Amino acid sequence: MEPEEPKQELINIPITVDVPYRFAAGTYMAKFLVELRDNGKFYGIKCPVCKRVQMPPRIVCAACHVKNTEWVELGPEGTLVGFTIMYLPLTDPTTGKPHEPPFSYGSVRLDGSDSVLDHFLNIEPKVEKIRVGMRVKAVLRPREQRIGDLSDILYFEPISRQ
Amino acid sequence: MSEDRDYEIFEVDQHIVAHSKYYAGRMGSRFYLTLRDEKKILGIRCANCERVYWPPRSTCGRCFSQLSEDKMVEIGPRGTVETFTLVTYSEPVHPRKSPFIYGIIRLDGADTSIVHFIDEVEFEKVQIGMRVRPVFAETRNGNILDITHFRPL
Amino acid sequence: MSERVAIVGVAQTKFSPKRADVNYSEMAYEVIAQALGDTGLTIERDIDNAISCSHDIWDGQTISDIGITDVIGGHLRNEEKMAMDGSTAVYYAAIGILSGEFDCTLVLAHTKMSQTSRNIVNNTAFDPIYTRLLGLDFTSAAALQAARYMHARHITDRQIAKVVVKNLANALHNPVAHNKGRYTIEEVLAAPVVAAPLREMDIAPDTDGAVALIMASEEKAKRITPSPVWVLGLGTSYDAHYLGDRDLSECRALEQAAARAYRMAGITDPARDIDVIELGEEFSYQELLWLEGLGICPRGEAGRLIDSGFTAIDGDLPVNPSGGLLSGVPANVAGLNRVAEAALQLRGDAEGHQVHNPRIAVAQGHSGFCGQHQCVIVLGRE
Amino acid sequence: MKRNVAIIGGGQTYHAARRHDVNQVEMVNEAVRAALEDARMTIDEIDTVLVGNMEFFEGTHMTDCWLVDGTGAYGKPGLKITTGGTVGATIVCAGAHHVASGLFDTVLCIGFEKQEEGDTGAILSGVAHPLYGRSMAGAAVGYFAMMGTSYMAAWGATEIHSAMVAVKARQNARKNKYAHLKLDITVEDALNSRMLAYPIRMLDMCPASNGACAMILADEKTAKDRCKNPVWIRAMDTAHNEQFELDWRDVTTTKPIFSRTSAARVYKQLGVNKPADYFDVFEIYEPATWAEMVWYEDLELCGPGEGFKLIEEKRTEIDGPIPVNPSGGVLSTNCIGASAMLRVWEAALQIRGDAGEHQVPKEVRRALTTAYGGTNWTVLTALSRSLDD
Repeated sequence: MEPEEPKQELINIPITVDVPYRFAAGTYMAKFLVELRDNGKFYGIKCPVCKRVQMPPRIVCAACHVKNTEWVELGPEGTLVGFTIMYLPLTDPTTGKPHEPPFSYGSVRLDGSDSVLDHFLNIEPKVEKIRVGMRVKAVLRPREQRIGDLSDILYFEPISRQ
Repeated sequence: MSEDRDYEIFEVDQHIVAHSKYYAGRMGSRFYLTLRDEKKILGIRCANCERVYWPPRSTCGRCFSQLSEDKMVEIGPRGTVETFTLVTYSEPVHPRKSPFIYGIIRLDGADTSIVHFIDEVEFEKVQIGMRVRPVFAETRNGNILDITHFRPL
Repeated sequence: MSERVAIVGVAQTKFSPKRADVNYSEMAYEVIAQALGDTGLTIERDIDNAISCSHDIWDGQTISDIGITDVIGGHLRNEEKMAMDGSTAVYYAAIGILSGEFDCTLVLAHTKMSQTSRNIVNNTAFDPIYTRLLGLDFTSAAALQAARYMHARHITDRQIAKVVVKNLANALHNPVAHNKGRYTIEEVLAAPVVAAPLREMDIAPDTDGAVALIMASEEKAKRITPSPVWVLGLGTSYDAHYLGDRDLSECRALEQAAARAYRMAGITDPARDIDVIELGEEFSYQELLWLEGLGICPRGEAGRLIDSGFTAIDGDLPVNPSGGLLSGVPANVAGLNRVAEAALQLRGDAEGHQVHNPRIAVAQGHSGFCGQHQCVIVLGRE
Repeated sequence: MKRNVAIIGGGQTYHAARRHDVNQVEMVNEAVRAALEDARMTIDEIDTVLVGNMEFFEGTHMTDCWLVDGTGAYGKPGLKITTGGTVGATIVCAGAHHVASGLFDTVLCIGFEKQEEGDTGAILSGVAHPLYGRSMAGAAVGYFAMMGTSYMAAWGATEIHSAMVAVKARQNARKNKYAHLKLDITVEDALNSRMLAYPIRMLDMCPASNGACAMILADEKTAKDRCKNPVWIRAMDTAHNEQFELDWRDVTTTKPIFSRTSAARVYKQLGVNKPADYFDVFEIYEPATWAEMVWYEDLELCGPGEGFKLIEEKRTEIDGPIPVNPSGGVLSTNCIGASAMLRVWEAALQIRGDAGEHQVPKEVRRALTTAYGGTNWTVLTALSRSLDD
C-alpha cells in the first residue's frame, strides 16, 4: 500500500511560527491572579443557582448559564484526585523550554472548591509514594517572586501531620 | 462592566512558538532542486486545459486534472511585471529591511505569475509591463529565497 | 426556500482599538447577554445551536472556541467554530436551521486584534512552500491587488480616497464605530504610504469587539419578534490561492457567490433591487472592487459610481452607511457586523445612520488575502 | 432533518508518520480522488466542499484557502470548520446539514492532518488557558495518565487491561491496509514499552500520523440513483464541555458528562435500549487506552466500572459480540483532523461490507461512532444500512 519513498532528495521548508500576544486576564482572572500574587490566597466563585464553587473564577456558570456572583476563598489545603509521573520533557509553550522529567504531577481539589487544579507535586516520582485521596497543600513562592501566575505556586506537597 | 472592576487591568505577554516543517512533495522538490542546482525555474503544463502553472502543482485547480512530473517545463527566467507595491513598514517575518518592493511577475511561457521582490531599481521607475529577470542567491538552500529578487532587464 | 430563516436578535459591542479590561470570553458574553436580553430568550429554553467565529491564531489559543464554550451555552450542547469570516457563520447557521436539525441558533464572532500582530498572523495564511518566506501579509497583498485594479480599470487615487471620506463620515452617526470623522480627499491622500498605493487611512484599523446574532426558523421567529429580518439568499465561493493565479483586478469568487445568493433571492437587477449594502472593505479600494463583484456596476465602473454619489448614505444605493470596516471592526467579526448592520437597517434600528426605508439589504464578507473566499447574504423585510 | 442523508462514497490516504513525498495539498487530494472514485463521481458533480482542520496544528491560517486545488473547491461554495479533535465528525454533521437543507445535493467533506509538519506538542499545550496553566500543561498524555490512575484506583483495573486495549488496536490495525501502527504485539510488549506518564506507556497512546479522509454525502434521490450501497446517517449529536472542568478524569463521577449526555440523546432519538445489541459495530475515538474502557462505560456497553472486564473477556475484539474499532482506531492512526471522520468512514465501510480484512465477521446493519477533542467534546454519529434499520 505504502509507495516506496522516491530516491530523489525531498525538500522541506522549515518555518518557525512565532506569534506574540498580550493577553488580558479579564475581570475574574485578574482578581484570582492578583490575590494569589499579593496575598497568597486562592479565590473561586460560586454559581448562584447550582452553588458550584468554580476555580479559576469565570464570568458564567457553564451549567446554569448565569453570571457567577459570590467570591469564595479556597484551600490552601486540598485532596489529590489524580496523578501521574511524567517521563516526557514537556515543552512549556510560553518559554519553549522543557520541564525536566521525571516529575510528579497531579490534580488537586482545594478545600471548598468543586474544581480541580493540575500542578506539580513535591513528591518523589515513585508510584508507591503517591495515592489518590492524599491530603496536600500549596507551597507558594515568596511574595517578592510572585508575578500573578500559577507558577507562583511552586508545587503541592503532602501535609505531614497526617 | 465597571461594577465588577475592583482590580487592576492585568495583562501578560506571551509568545506561541511552533517549529513547523513543510514538505514540498515530489514535484515541489524537483522545482527547488532545479532552482538550487541549475538556477532554472520550472512550471507545469496541464495537458487538459493547456495552462502552464507556477508554482508547479499536481492538480489543476481549474479542471481538476492530475498533473504529472513529466509535464514540468522550464519557464522564464524573464518576465513582465503585472503589479507591484512599495512596502514601507517592517515586520519580523520580512526577510529584508523596508522599504522594499514586491511584484507579481508573469514569467515568459507561464499562464500564472510569481510573487517576489523587485530590486536594483527605484520605486518610481517601476511600471506595470516592465520586463525583469531573476537574480539568484549565491548560496542556495532550496527555498523561494534562492531567487533574491527580480531586476529590470 | 420552502422554509425560511430569520435574524431575530442583534447585539454588538462598541468597537474599540483596545479592550484591556476583558478577555475574549467576557467580551463575547457582553453581546450574548444583550442579544438574549433583547429578545427575551434563554439558552436552555430557546437556543438549540451555537456557532462561533474566530481563529486560533488570532485568539492565541489552540481550539479557541474552548474559551467561549461557557458563555455561548456550549456545555453539553452543540457549538461549532467557523474559522472564516463572520458572514460565513451566518451562512452556515442558516443552512443548519434549513436542515431541520436546529430551530434557533446563537451566532457569535469575536476578535481582539490588539492582543497580537495582524501582519504576523496573516503571514501564516500564505502557502508555506512558495510564498510565506517572502514575508507577505494581507496589507502588502492588498496593495498588489489595489495597484493592479487601479491600473487595469483606470481607477484613480481620488476615487479610492472617496471611499474613506464617505465611510468615515458615515461612521460619525454609528454609535459602535470608533474610527470616524470628516475628512477631505486631500487629507486622505496626505496620509503616509504604508504599502503603495495604500495609505494609512485606506486600511481598517486594529479593533477589538464582538457581535452576536440570534437566528431562527420561520415559525420560531414569528413567535419571537414582530419584525424578523429574513435571509433570502446565500452564496459562497472559493477563488485560487496563489496571488499570481488570479487576475487581481477581478473578483470571480465574489461574482459566483453573489450569483448564487441572488438566484435564491430572485434578484435579477442588483443595482435596482438592492436598497442598501454593507460590505467588507478591509482596504478602501475593496469597496469599489467588491461593488463590481456584486454586480452593482460593470467591471471598471465603480470609480464613476462613487463619483456620482450613488453609494452615499443618501444616494440611490447606500453602501456601508455604518462606516464599514474602515470605521473599525475586528477581522473575522467583520462579516457578522456587515450582516448585523444590514439587519438593523431593515428593521429601521440603525439610529443615526439609518437609510430611507430599505426592503432588501446585501451583506458581503470575505476570508483570506484579496478575497480568496467570498460570502454574500441577501436579507429582506418580507 | 428535513431530508435523509446518505454517505455515497469515501476514501482515505494511507496513514504514516512520514509523508515527505507529498505536500498538504497533494495529500488531501489523494483522499479526495479516492472518495470521488469510490462514488464514481467527478468533481463537477460536487455541489460544495467542506474542510475540517485546526490551523495551529500545522501553523497555517486559512488552510482551506491554500488547499483549493487539492480539495476541488476552486469556484465552488464551501467553508472550513474547526472544533479540535472532533472536527472530522463535525464536518460530517455540517455536510449532513448542507444536504438536509435542500440547498445542496452532493457534499464533499474533508478532514486531514499532516502532523509531521507542525509542532504538535507546543500546540496541544496551547489548549490550556494562557494565564491559567499553559506554562505547566501536562498535555494530552498527562490528562489521560490521570484518567488511568483514577480508573485503577476506583475499579481495580490494572495496567494489564490497558495493555490489552493497546494490543487489540494494533492487531486490528494489521488487518487495515490504511492504518499507521500495524504492530504484531503482545500484552507483554505493551507493558514493557517506554513509560511516558505513569501509567501511560508508549503503546497506550495514539501515534502522530499524517493522513486525510474524504466523504461524499448526498440526498436520498441522488443516493438511490447513484449508489448501490448508500449508508444512511440516522442520528448526530454534539456535546461540548465547559472550559475548565474536565470530569472525564474522575472516572467515578456520576454526573451526566459529555459522553453520557450525547449517547443518551442519540439513544433516545433512535429508541435504543441496549446499545450493545442495537449497534453491530462501534468506531470510537480513543486517544489513549484508558479512554477506550471509559467509552465502553459511557456508551453503556457495560455498567460503570466494568469497562476493563469487556476487554478482559475479549468481547470487543473484531470477532467478539461488541466489536469496537476493528480498524485499529485512533490508537493505531491519529491524523487529528481526519481521525473523527475516519471513525464515520470506517463504520460506513463495515455497513457496506467493504472493510476488507478487518470486516467484522457478522452482519452489520447499524454502527455508532464517537469523536473526541477540545476540553472533552464529542460528536456521536449513528449509521444504518437501510432507512428501515
